[in-house]
Amino acid sequence: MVVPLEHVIGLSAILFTIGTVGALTRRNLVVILMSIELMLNAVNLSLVGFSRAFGEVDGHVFVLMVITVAAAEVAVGLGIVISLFRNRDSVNVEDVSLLKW
Amino acid sequence: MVTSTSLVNPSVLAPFGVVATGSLVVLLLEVLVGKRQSFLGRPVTREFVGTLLSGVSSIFLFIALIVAAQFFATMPGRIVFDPAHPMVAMDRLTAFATILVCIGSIFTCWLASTYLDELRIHHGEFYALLLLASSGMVLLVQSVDLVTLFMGIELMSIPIYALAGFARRDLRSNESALKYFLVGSFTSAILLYGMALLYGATGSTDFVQIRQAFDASNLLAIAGLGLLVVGFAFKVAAVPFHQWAPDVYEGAPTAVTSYMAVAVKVSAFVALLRIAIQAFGPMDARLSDLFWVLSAASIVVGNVMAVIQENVKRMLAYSSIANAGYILIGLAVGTEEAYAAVLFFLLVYLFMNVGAFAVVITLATGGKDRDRYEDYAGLSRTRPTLAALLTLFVVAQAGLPGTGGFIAKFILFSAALKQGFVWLPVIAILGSAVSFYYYLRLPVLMYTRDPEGAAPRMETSTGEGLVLCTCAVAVLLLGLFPAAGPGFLSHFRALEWVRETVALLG
Amino acid sequence: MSFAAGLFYVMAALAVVTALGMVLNLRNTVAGAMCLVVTMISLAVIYVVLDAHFVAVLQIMVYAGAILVLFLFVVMLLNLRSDAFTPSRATAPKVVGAAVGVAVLAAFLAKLPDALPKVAEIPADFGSYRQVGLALYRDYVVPFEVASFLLLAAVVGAVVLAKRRLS
Amino acid sequence: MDLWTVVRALFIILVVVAAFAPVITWVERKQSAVMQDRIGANRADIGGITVLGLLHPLADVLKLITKEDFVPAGANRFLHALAPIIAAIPAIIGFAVIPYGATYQFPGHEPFTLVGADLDWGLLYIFAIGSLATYGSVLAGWASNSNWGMLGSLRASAQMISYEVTMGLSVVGVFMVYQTLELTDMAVAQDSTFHLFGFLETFGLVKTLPGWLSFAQLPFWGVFVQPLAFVMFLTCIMAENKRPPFDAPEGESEIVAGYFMEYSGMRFGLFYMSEFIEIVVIAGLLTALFFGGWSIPYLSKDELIAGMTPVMGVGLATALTMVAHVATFLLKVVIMIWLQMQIRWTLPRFRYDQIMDLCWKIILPLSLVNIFVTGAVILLVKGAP
Repeated sequence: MVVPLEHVIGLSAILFTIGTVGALTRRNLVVILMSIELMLNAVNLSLVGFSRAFGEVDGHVFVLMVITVAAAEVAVGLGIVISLFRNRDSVNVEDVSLLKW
Repeated sequence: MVTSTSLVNPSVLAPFGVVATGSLVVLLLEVLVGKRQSFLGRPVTREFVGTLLSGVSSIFLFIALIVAAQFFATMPGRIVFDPAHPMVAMDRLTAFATILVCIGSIFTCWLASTYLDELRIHHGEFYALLLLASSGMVLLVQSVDLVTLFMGIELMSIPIYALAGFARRDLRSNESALKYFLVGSFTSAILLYGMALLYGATGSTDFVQIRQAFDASNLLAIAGLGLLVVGFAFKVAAVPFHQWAPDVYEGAPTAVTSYMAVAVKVSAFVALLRIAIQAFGPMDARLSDLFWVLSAASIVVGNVMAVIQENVKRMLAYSSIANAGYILIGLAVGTEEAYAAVLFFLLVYLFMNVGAFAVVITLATGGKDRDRYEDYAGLSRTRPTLAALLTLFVVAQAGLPGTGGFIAKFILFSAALKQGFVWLPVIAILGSAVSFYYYLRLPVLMYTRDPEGAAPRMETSTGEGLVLCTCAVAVLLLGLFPAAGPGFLSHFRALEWVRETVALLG
Repeated sequence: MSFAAGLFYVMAALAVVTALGMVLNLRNTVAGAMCLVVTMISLAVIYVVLDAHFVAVLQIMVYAGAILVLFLFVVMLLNLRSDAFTPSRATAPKVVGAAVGVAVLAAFLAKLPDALPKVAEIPADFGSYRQVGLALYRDYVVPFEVASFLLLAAVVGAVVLAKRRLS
Repeated sequence: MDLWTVVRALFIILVVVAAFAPVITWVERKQSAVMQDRIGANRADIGGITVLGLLHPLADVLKLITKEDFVPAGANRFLHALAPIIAAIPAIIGFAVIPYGATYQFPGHEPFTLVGADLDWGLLYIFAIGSLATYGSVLAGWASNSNWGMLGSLRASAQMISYEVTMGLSVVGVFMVYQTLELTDMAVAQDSTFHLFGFLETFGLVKTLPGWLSFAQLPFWGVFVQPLAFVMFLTCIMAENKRPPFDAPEGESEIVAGYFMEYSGMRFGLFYMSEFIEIVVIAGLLTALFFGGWSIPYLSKDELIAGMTPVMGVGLATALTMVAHVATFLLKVVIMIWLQMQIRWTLPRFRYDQIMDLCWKIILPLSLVNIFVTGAVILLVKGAP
């Protein structure tokens, strides 16, 4: 392995934190979705790192599953955004206030 | 690493396969029948297609239920898909949970067919999505590997995101779907990070191997376990990860709400139970403390917040948060008896909660839910049977003796007391006392006030009637004869079943 | 430091910078999405450095090539110009939240090196599509099959939600 | 994998392919002229010398460079400038994994392969690179703050994503036949022949193939063993390139010029050029996947070298073989380029919904059928693994 494992996992933790903070603080729906994608990517990075450390491809298979799920989630999520947008001209979470947040 | 596939047991996947196949059949059937003028000698109308698909879906779910019951009756231990890479297992816990999930889904099918007509959103995709979500739940409760666990959660959640937004022209439904989706996918990411860290700490995704390699002093292992529990806490809406639940429950079509409140919760709790037992073995003290905090917070917040609600669906949402708190007591206690009590609680919870929602659904008319408290004023005059049934279901949720709710809480609290947990049962009993106020508010409204506002729907469809009857009978039966009743009821030994289920887990 | 290690650190820095760019960019959603594309691509390069070739290709094909195009598609379809978004108002709780996040992260990173597993030797074809494929179709055949139902659910769900007129 | 190899290869390919593109614009003009009974490009001259109009590309480049580089008001200047570059880069580096010759060993030297970068996931590399090409057209329309451009971008993104799916699925049959994703291996596998009536023997209809039937041999090329895959892949990859009949994203009679409407000068030139570079890449890819790459039909590499060795020795024989292979490859590429031109000037533009229907309702099911049938045949011929 060309770099120490802690750098890989550390990078993954940093990206995960950025994604989490983004998902919790941003109010633009599409950006929240992208932050969640970033979190999933951070998870993938640590799976790949651990997989490399163990010398087993289990982690790689897990990553494939995560990528599949991410694609499915994005399709449904953007469908929801579109259906919401059809009924109301906004994609700001703060404007989604019919039900209190 | 790569093993021969000659030893696999595909039969393990039978219930999942039946339900998943059902979704394909329903999808195709909708396309094929929807285009025709008449089918089986009847003119094809939207109502007819809806009823047909609802019937076909419940047939598939019923087959899955029978298969699971067969496993439950005959299964001595546990069989796994592939001994070298178990992935999914079939044991009594799986079979029990599969039965609950199937019952919940069948109820939803029956309730949906009239309700969707009333809301004018009757599309065949509803049943396909419902079956897909149910297949995800079945997979979730039989997962013994993090990968299948994750896939199960997602296969359960993704159709439900769409179902929550199924009333596409209704802004509240859109927003409900949106919130459920945002929280759900955020949760998935959290859960997944927990899984990745556990994989890093133990080198495996298989529960048994995780248990063998689990080292509670390892940072990765502890962080992974914590994130996993937080993820599940989101899924079951335990405080402080509950804020989404009332909004989502209120906005979603009520048939979907009842499905979310019941089936999702049952499968998530069973999966959590299996993780707690199988992957982390004898309950880790820290895990128990975590459950303790979640449980106490859920009971307090759920009950207090339910008091101030003006909408029945929101009230039921908070009450389901409180119920999640009660169930978490069992997980915090962590004895065999407590686990059995959890399963019994889930069984009762299924019937009394679906029953309450079924009444709300049966009242819906003119494209709208009747879910405000005022809508229930004087219901005993206009719909006396429904008023009586709703009274039964809320009384059961409050835990009055003679109903299943009482027995469930009783054995749960006594299991906790036996293990030396004093404060949790005390908090829970105080919480239940508070819950009397908001539960009994409904009967008081129904029986002491005059009807006001628009008249409710006056006829009950066959499906709704069936659900209401079944739930009422089950709630009473579980309350009066939890162990074994007289006559032919002697075959009905719910308490014994849940104890056997847990005893075989190990 | 070898070429590959250098590449890792360059790409790691790029990934962090663009991720921050995506989260902190308050005005332009498309620019945010493009930042995320760069994050994804740099992660793909990191995967190559970590001998996960197949995963790296799929990362680019699916994440960068399809998922984020979908994001752009929706942003454009809804015609979300930068002025469609008001910058968020209350900043204090967000700063506090971010600070808490950073603190947790720092605590985690400080303790991380002791917790990690030993790095094993790997076979020559580690992470090739053959090896991953065999694992996928033999050991992980159940989740693989489930994935097909998952995608079906996503297709049906997306159509139900977004199609203009349902039959 | 040696990353430097890739970098070096990319540089070579950048130079070579970029030099080819202008020539192909000339080919296109001449081809269309022939089909429409015109003379075609013939005016540009230097001191009266026109060289068949071959100077036109030079004039075009001069014109594009000297034109005003216009950025519309309200455009996002950064992304507007970036988009053409993003569009061009994937097209250029796509050629890196396409082998233009076999692996040769000269006496006393290490064996080497004539390919830019010998990756074991060669074809996936092309798909990955191709999927990034979408960004160029998507960003171009969005960044130029123009409604027509935006419409073009929307059409481009939907079309390209959709056809990526079917493009991948349509060649799965080819992977299955050759059991590899590596384009160099695929070319080697195609450097042989098969008995056209061999299936009679496989299924036990005859004991041994009679002599008159065993003469009927075909090269083991993708186009012969996976004809359906060839047709589908050709369709998909032409749709990916957004050229007629799949040019709805540009659709000049509907949405002016689509996503690159607000571009002028060399930035427009980059879009234009990347389309033509993609033609070359597509031709190379089709050659490698379906037409045996560098292989000469009925004359495998080993036979060729073995046949010439007694006359001129191993070294010269190998060198000649190498030259012959590269020439064969180039010839095939030229034919494939011609094929694309022919299709482009023969068919009218499809309507947008027809393009989508073709993708999802025809090619997708057909490619799945192709995969199942191929799998079944392989199982029958080779038995279970």
